[in-house]
Amino acid sequence: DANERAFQTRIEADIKIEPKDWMPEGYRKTLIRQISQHAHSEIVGQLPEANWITRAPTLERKAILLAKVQDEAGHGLYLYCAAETLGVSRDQLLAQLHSGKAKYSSIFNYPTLNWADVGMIGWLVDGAAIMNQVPLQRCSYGPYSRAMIRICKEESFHQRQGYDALVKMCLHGTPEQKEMAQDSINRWWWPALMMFGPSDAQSVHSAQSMAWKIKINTNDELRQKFVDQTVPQADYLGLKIPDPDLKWNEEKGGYDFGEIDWDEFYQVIAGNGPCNKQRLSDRVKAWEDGQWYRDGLMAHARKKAERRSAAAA
Amino acid sequence: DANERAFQTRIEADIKIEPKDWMPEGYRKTLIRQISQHAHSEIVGQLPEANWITRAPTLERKAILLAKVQDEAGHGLYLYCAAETLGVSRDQLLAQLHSGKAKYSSIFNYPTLNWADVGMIGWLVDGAAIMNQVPLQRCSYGPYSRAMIRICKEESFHQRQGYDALVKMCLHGTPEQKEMAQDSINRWWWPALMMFGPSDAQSVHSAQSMAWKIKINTNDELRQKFVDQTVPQADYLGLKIPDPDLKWNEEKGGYDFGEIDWDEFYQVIAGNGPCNKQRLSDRVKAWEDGQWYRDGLMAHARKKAERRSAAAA
Amino acid sequence: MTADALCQFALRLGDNCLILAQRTSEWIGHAPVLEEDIGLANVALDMVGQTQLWLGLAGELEGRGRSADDLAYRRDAGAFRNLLLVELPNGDFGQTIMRQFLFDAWHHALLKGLTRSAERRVAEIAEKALKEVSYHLARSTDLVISLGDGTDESHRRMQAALDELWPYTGEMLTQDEVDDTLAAAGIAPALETIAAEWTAHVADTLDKATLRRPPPGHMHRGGKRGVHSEHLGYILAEMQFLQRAYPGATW
Amino acid sequence: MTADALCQFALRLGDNCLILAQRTSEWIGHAPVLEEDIGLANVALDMVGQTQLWLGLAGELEGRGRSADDLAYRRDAGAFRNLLLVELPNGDFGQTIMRQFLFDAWHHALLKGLTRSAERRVAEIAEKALKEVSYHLARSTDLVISLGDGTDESHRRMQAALDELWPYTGEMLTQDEVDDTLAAAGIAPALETIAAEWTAHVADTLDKATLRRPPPGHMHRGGKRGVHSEHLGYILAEMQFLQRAYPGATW
Repeated sequence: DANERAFQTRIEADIKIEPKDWMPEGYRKTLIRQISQHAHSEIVGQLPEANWITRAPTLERKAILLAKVQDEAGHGLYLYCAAETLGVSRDQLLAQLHSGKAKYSSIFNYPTLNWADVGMIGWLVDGAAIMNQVPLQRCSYGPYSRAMIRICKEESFHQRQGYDALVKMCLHGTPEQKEMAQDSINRWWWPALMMFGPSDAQSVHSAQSMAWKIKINTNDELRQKFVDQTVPQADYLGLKIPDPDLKWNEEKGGYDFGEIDWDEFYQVIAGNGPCNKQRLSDRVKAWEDGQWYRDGLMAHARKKAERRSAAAA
Repeated sequence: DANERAFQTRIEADIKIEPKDWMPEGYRKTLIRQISQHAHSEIVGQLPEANWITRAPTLERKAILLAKVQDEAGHGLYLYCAAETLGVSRDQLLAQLHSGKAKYSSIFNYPTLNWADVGMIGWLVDGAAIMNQVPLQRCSYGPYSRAMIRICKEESFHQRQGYDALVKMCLHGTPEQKEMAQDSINRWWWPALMMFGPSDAQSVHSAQSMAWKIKINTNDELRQKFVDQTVPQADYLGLKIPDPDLKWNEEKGGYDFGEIDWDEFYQVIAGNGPCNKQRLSDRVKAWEDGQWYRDGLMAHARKKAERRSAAAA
Repeated sequence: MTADALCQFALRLGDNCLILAQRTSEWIGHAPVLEEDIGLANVALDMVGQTQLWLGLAGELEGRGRSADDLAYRRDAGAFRNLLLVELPNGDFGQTIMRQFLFDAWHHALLKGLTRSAERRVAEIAEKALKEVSYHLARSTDLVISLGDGTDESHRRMQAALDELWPYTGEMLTQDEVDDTLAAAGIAPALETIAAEWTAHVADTLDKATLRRPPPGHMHRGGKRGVHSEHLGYILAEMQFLQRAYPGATW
Repeated sequence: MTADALCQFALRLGDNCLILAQRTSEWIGHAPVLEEDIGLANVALDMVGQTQLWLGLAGELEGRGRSADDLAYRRDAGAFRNLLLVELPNGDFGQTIMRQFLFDAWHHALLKGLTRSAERRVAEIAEKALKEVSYHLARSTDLVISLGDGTDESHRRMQAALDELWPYTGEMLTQDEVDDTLAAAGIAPALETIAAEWTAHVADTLDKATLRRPPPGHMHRGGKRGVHSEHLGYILAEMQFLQRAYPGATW
């Protein structure tokens, strides 16, 4: 088809696709799913982190965490806006999230159980997200690419602050703080690796997404890169990564690591993680409890508009 | 009237009036009000104390407080039962409490702000209550008199445990614990004195109640007795009673003490104490939220009865 | 190894009682009827007593000089060994009663088995606790039946409670290494036996209560080995405040 | 005497910001719209910054070597000096916004006055805070008007919130000895002036919001002198846990 060939030519020439451009239906649908999933992740991702705002151990850490969660909610906003350029409304996307139809990053189905988890999320979870997002700054869809650029700037800052919190605990901390950080990485390491998705062999839609340049690297590529980047950082912290098979491979110039528990991976995606039910019911409750508020604001906006027209008339 | 004269003769002969006996309507009404007010006090009185169960500083103190609150709820039960012998139902009495019509002891409209308050309530509040209740063991109405006997046994135990908790804090405690106890008595002393009601000069219905032997001593008599008994106990604890006019009066063989802030007294009775709204709304919420539970139990009881008759038939 | 396992086991039992007593205590003064303020206080009181016994034993076995109070008030969440079931929010009163029932049915069966423990201290504690827990079980069983077979609304709430809590019932019935070690040593009964008794009693009760047992599904775990839900941290912050704020004070 | 009064005053301002930031933070991730998760986080973040400034000043004046963090994390409830208004439970979102509005109207007027303080450190802090609080006030004023003059339900909820919180507005407008001392020293404005400005702005806003100002009545007091409600203890138990559980750790 001529449209499709022209479209693919633009992609290959690294010319951005913008909202008004023709695009294959599959491209549009895939992007809506991918962008909204990312947006939902920012929204739901507030919960495990906000869980420690009231208990942050210093005023400074409380401020840092408030700023981080605020940023992430903001990222959610950019992403919903980007998705809306593809012909879907935020309310529709939220309805999919609340009904359980739409997915969000599984990592947020794990509980934050101690203060080190807050730093750990910054270091590992944001770190893994960045690994995925940096290449997407070059993705083919203009609004998504620009949202990624804005987000990546802030995300690196968050990662550094998370790592800094762990440096404080691991290198300048008490024995209990070190234990807390070790307990934390014991729980978060494998779920962080799972953030990169199934192995390439199991990954169904990758080829088309890569051709459309809305996926830039394969799951396994990013996962390997993440491990190679992160292991030295863990060594610096003096934390032991909970993988007995982790080993430097001189030949490949990277780390060999153990097999992910794919059973746990699929269970969590299927809704059986420790926090799936709680996360979703918290978001649904916030939405339902807030109906009167949104209705109130809309009613007032209408009244104001009516008064303005009446005054003009 | 012959009935009234016979009734009054029994009273004066210290023969108990029982539910089936003739009694003046005023006697019945006054007793219902007095007994139900006492019952409501036990119920509402759970709240300031239950407020510290989850934060009790040792397992032993947690157990003691749970036992105390349980006892008080039990006292409420005895008293509602005693009131019901006068031809009113518990549900009717609760409806009066929840509507704000019926009163309960104002002391429970004050907040419990630190752990010493728990001991303070045992020592001063239960102490004041006992001062009132011990004579009532001899009151003229049988069911009320017998309820008072049961209650007094347990109440003295509670008072001793409260005082014991304060001995621990004041005589064997850290400076912070002593400060905590002093702060506590600064807030509870005057409200405890207010528990004895208005001064005799302002006390409207006392004469008739005393003739009927449902009030044995005057407000001021009991208040004086309480002060005389309690001041040495405070001295023993090393606590300073917040009354600059407190002074031993050799001539009367008791303490002179300062004027109660009657404005505060009447404000709290009128609903403007620190916790009035909260206490009432907590009780109303418990009642309303529990409607389905009570209905469920009743429905089941009916089903069981129906099945039994059906089986017998 | 057996001593370590027994210490873990005693912590588990003590922490179950402690955290469940905490949750239950939140209802005092707010229950649907006075009889329940009394009933719940009674159950909580029993559980605090059992906490003192089990954590006392754990402290002895641990040999670090920690008392029951030290263990209750000075450990952070990762060191607690209670089941996830007991730390969940109370929900409505139906969920609280359902939780109590599902726990009592296990607790009772386990304590019965423990009265025959090869370890004398365990058998003694179990003997004391069993009397109280037999009463707890009779009470919660009755309530589940009455509310399940009550009104449409009470039935609905009890069913919702059962569906909500069911995924948390697997943890107490599933034997792990600690349980293996103690069963092998004759100190604790094999959880298989307990599970069978639990299943039978629960099925019988649900039947009388006209409640539908949820289908088999995923079971949440982690509490027994210190991986809790996000709820426990808040429970402990409240519970431990005075001891942490006033270290060295006696009360 | 003036130094003591100023220390108390700084504690009051810092504690107001701290406790209100705590309460506000409870909404993050649970607000009615994403824009409010962001908006509330922003307000809370500003208030944490102001907490650091005011409690920092209080610590300096006190001269016992206590930092802002020491004051925030190591005092028990009786030593806190915040208004009762800010420690109340959040209620529904309408009550949270109404509380913020009633507080902002006072806070803004007070900070304006404080920029002219005879005490340089106070004027500097007030200058920084005023920018942020002007924005807070504009935001909360807008929201009160929009929700008051929105739907029947939003109107009802805002009126209920106003009625509920009104008895807690007297405390911030009533001058006590500390306020007297500082007004006399030109360090803080007379509360009469602040009260007049507050009353005017609140009346104007309620009018636009079609809300009915509650009749004069009893006003609750105590927070400014350390006699709080039963709520503050729980807020602190949660907030202070890590510092109390891990004394000597730096984060």
